Amino acid sequence: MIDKTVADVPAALADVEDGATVLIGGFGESGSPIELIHGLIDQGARELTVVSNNTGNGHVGLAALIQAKRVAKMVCSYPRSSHSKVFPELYRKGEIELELVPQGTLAERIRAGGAGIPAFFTPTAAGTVLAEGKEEREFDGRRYVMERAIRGDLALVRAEAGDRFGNLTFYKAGRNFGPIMCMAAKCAVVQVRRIVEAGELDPEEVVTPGIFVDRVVEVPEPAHESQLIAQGASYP
Amino acid sequence: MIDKTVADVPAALADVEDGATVLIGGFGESGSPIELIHGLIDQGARELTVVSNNTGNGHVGLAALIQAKRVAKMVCSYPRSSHSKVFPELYRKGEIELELVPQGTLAERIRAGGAGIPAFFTPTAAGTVLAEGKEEREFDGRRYVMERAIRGDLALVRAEAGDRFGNLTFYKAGRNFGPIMCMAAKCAVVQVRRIVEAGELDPEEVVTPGIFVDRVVEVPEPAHESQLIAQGASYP
Amino acid sequence: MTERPNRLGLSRAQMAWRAAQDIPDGAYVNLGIGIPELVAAHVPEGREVVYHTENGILGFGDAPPPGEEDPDLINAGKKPVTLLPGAAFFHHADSFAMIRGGHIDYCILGAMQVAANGDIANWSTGAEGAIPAVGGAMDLVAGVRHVLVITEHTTREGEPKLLERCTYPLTAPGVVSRVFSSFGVIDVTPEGFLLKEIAPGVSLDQVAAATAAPIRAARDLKEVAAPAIEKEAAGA
Amino acid sequence: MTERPNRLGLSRAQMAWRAAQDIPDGAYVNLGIGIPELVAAHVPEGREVVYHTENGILGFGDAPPPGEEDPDLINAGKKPVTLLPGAAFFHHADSFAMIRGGHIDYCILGAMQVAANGDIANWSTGAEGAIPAVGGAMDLVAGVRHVLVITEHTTREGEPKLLERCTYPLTAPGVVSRVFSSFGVIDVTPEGFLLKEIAPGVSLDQVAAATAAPIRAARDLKEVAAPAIEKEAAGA
Repeated sequence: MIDKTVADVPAALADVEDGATVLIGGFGESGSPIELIHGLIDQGARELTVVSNNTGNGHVGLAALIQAKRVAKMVCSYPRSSHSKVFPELYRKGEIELELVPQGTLAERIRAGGAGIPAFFTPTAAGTVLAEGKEEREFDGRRYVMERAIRGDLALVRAEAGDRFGNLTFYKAGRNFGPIMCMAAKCAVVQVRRIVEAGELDPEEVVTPGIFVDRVVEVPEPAHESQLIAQGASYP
Repeated sequence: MIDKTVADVPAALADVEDGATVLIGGFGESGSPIELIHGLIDQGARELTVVSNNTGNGHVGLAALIQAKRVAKMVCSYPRSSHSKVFPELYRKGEIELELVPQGTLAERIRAGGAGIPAFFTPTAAGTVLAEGKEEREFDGRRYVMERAIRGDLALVRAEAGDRFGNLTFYKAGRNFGPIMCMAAKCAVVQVRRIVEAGELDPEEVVTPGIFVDRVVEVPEPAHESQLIAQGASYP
Repeated sequence: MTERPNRLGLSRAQMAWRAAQDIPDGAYVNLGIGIPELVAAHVPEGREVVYHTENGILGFGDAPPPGEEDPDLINAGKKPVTLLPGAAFFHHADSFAMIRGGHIDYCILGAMQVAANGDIANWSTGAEGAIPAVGGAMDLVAGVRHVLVITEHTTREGEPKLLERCTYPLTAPGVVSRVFSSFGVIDVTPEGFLLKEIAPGVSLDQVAAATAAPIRAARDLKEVAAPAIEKEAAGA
Repeated sequence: MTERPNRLGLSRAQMAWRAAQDIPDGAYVNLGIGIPELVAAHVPEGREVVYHTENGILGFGDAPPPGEEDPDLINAGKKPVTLLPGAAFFHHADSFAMIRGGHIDYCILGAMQVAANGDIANWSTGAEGAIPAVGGAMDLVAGVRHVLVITEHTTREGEPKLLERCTYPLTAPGVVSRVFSSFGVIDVTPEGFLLKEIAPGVSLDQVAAATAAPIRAARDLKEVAAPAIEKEAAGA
């Protein structure tokens, strides 16, 4: 019998290796799988390449992972924000590498990784410094940049409901990078608010079919990053 | 006020021009927008390029459009089937052009057209006759073929429910090419079984957001192609 | 973000009001962070506009009442929003397919610099030691049909922001069609900047002096008809 | 599709049975049209397999009782199916992302020819005047992790189907890992065909004579342990 549900966060992350590429969902705190990120801190893997839209806030979640010096390289579109202190400090000291990618190109590269497309052309960034060193090419009189797919060893994603097959629904704009990151990772680990029985999710309303998901762990009351930050929390 | 609903099929198709590229949804009869296709026959546009997975069956729907000599070129993956007589006959006589595209490449080219990606690389067809004349390229030791996006002037799609914004849900596997064809057409015309009030569709369950849709026409009881064929029907 | 003292020309709210007059009924619009966010409040009555945000919502509305914020219902500026009837959620690759694929009609953005050839710089000053961050800016300006800029006519230090050529790293070349500045409405034409409307109390000489590129006055130059608008709340 | 009279070796149902033994618990599987469709009925009890069909379903089951067919609930062979708990619908681009992206574990296909280097030809004889049709065949063999073939060992006319090199146009080069033929189980190895199991009543000489390429017998060559299976209904 197929059963992708796992008992708890440590069981979901026991085998992460040093040097892994980790796709982490979320747009700021929205959709951020904060319990899984904390689980990854506990698990201890190092020298990670993390692909995520931002670099975390305060001293919890992704910022805490970076602060714990587990991340060698960030691939993201927007590495600073009002509550983001950890990444900028390490970056200025030269202790973390940054690959800056326009947000839509980041999303498309991840989707391409999941869809077996090794490279594609996009108008985004053509004629800018972010296209430097990349192949540019004209189609029908317009310039485009060739971008390569991104794949991850691991994806950490937050969703709403999941079943034993790994079928997922999401919650509002928390969906953001979740579905495409599940597609693009060798092992997609998803924290859901509710594990439901097989058949409970309407096949019409499944957002991410279970084929893209490897492990589902229930976290009924995920923490809100902004609340933790307001409380001055840090992890661990 | 935004209102993409139109009164009837003729109103939805009044402005189709000769020479248009028309994306027609459906996988065989599943999801085939048969009333819209018949409307296009009535409307009279000629010299069409039709992009659709198949070439129709019997003498109704897409087969009837081809039989009426409105189609100069078919772009499809599987132009023959047990009930497909019209296309093979015209093709053998040299009266219709065929661009044969592997099914997944067809889907991806249409999706690329909708997503602003002019070209991408795929492993499908590399090293086969269907890659002849196309650019091939190696990434990480594997050969890929460069494929160009497909865009349409018009898409004809069948969906389940639609609202005045053009938001859509689909019915079972009738979904197939519908969502991506809506994305890739300048004017996406959709026949739905039910027009619903704005707000009636759960924002989580909208499959095609209205931004990809231009016209919605209600056809409460769409004909089943296979039933028409069993009855020996032909159109017009 | 408070209003500058003794400012010349239009207030921030008046700039937003003027930009809002250009948004037609039925448009799909993406509003940038800052002054552009004020535009929604000034769209003329009777026009229905659908707002898109990069993080996966179409059809959102104003901020919710205090206490009803949902961290998973936010815009790209990470501010809480509400949903309007007809809204839809989607993942990041679909969201940027809307942008890159030309489905969004208007984006209204702030800018550091706009050049007479339509180049825009709004993501980086190129300064040493700054944390580079691009977000969705490059995707928006490369993909959206009409790129409109709202900006003070000069920097806080009085330096021109409308230039012959941008000195900061580009967001995209040749994409801006119109600028709503504190001094008026400026079109980007093949012959460079064209002043279409001038702010009350501002002279042509003042416009020319504050613009580091030739700027012609339109033959039918008008005064901006902006109403007196109460100063918006700081940081609105 | 009826059984050949006086056939040598395994029946169609026995070939399907033998292939089914290779499908592990939890596998995602795409079954081609014809003999491969019979595989599902023979997967050993206790193993749960999720079936994928190109037209946008994961998790479908057997045909429905007569009268309960739904033209929008069909497989890629356009035959009616039912849904199992945990099923999901998705559009064509997502469906082929599953295929091309390596998410499907096994595809089991018929073939016209298989070569000792793993090349497969199963879409066209290259004959003049034939209507070319490829469907999803090229996407499947290029994208799915394990490509398995079920085929009679020779054509109806007794011509070998296992060859040194294919003479028909390729579906893809070098992708087949194992063939279940009426004469046994043949692996494609770097050294060519390797007979792992032989059908009861078939001699090594008969296999060699019916194979147009060198075929070695495995050191641990076994007899196929296929049970006597009642002949399946014609055209099942």
